[in-house]
Amino acid sequence: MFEDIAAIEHFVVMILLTVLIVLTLGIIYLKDLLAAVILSGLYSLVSAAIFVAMDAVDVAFTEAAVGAGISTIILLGALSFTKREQKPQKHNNLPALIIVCMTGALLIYGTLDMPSYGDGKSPANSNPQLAQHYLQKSPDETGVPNVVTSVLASYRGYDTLGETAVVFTAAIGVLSLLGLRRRRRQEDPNLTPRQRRRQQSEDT
Amino acid sequence: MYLALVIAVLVALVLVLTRALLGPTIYDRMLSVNSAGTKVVILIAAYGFLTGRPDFVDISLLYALINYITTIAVLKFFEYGDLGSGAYQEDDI
Amino acid sequence: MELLVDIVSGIFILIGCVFMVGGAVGLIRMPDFYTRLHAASVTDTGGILFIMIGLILQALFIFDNPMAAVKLFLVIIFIFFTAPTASHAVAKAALMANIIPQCQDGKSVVDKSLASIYHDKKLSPTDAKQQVKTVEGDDRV
Amino acid sequence: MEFFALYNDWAVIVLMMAGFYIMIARHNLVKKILGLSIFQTGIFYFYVGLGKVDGGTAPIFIEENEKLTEAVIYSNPLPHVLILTAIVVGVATMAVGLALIVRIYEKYGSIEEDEIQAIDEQEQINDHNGHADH
Repeated sequence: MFEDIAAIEHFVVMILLTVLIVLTLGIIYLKDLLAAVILSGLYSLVSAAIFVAMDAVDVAFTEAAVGAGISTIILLGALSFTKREQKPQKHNNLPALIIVCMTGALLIYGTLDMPSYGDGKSPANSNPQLAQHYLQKSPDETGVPNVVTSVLASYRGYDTLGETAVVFTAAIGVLSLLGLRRRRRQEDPNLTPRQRRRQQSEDT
Repeated sequence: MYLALVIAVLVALVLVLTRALLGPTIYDRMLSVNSAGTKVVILIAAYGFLTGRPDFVDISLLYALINYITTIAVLKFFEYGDLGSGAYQEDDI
Repeated sequence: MELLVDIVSGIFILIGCVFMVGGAVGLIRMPDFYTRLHAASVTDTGGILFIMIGLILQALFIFDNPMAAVKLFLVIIFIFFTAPTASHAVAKAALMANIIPQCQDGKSVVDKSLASIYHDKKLSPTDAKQQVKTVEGDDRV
Repeated sequence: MEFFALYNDWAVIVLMMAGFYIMIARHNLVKKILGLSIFQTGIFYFYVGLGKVDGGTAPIFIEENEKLTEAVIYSNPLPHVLILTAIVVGVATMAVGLALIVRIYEKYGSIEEDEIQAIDEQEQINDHNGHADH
């Protein structure tokens, strides 16, 4: 019974990762940036399902709210200020492809002596006693049943403070780059009369 | 039973993704993204039951809402070419 | 008792699976955008209703976890509000972008296209059809 | 089954390399940002996959036994914490990058890397000629 459940979990994660690879190929080949952004939103949705299948429910929550929600909307906003299509490229991509294949082959060679997926006795899970300490002492020391929350907010609270500083800095950077003033678009000859009327009514 | 449900959801997800990759118009892609979001909601709910701990159904609840917000944002971008415009004119039906 | 719950919820989940996979096959096989929209949106709403009813039965009687049942019920409510709204928005956006519903023989369903009324370009039906063809060939609309 | 034991690592490597390929071979700047985020998510799967234990559940204590018992196995919570931070920081960097792209589009009227380079070189030549006239 136990073996069966583990095999099913591995199977689900494998199928979902393959789906992600196919989606990535779609993002590479699509010329329309809006379609690529839509596919990347789908990518985030599927990736959060993978996090659930890997037992990382808090990560799945964050990925759903931040990855699928906010980043898609940020990308759409950036596209609404810039262009929608990607120009065809003249030069060949062969050197890039060779570099990527070589790096990938080296990395795959590096994985050959890695512990297999789901191995409870792998060095990452057993050797540093830190994770065991968190799992055993966290209810007594912090009183929070969710270990991820207790580590994030209590044991490694300064980490989270630093993360907040990074997000704050990024917000300041975006505001100073784009400004708070209302941006005015230049007149686009391809607009239909209806869209032009709408723009004029917005500007006034 | 849950295994059959999970496999059915995965099959449906793969079919929907095929439409998202093939889709001739961008509206087909949008439709299949919306549909795939529903499939992912079912997948997460069923996965909780499969592993015997159905406490994490909140995630699928969150998904149902996020999926809707994404769809509406993209469609607003289609119609107005902008996310911020609140102008809704009388010739809209 | 448990056997009865298992059988009833299994039947519900089976019906839901048939709806869902059928809708996905329809999304692949249907010829034009609006029929695909029909296949996807209707079966999504129906399928999630049946599957969630089956899971609610399981959560209440087998897992003894009423909180999960309440959450699943909320999922049903949200999907019932949001899925029809989203498909309506997709259909409206497509209509405003001049994608015209077509019969099987390729003729436009509406004589003077609704889309060209919405759109400020006043197209004749033949022009509109041509535009639909170019739209289907092109990746972008 | 032995063959598929490392499938996750290989899939992660393929994802990372696909993102890397987008970043170095595509000249569109928005595409580059998409490639960057794909690379990032590949690393997230690698980390979270390391912490997964077979037959374990999410590291949230089940209410009946607040203390850790032998009966329940929990997955390693440490990678989850690291990745939780990394996701938020990744979105922040993506927002800054997209803001830079919007500014570049306003200045140059293009988001293609080679066009921007051509415009820059043209401007440099013009500047040089202007100085030579003096």
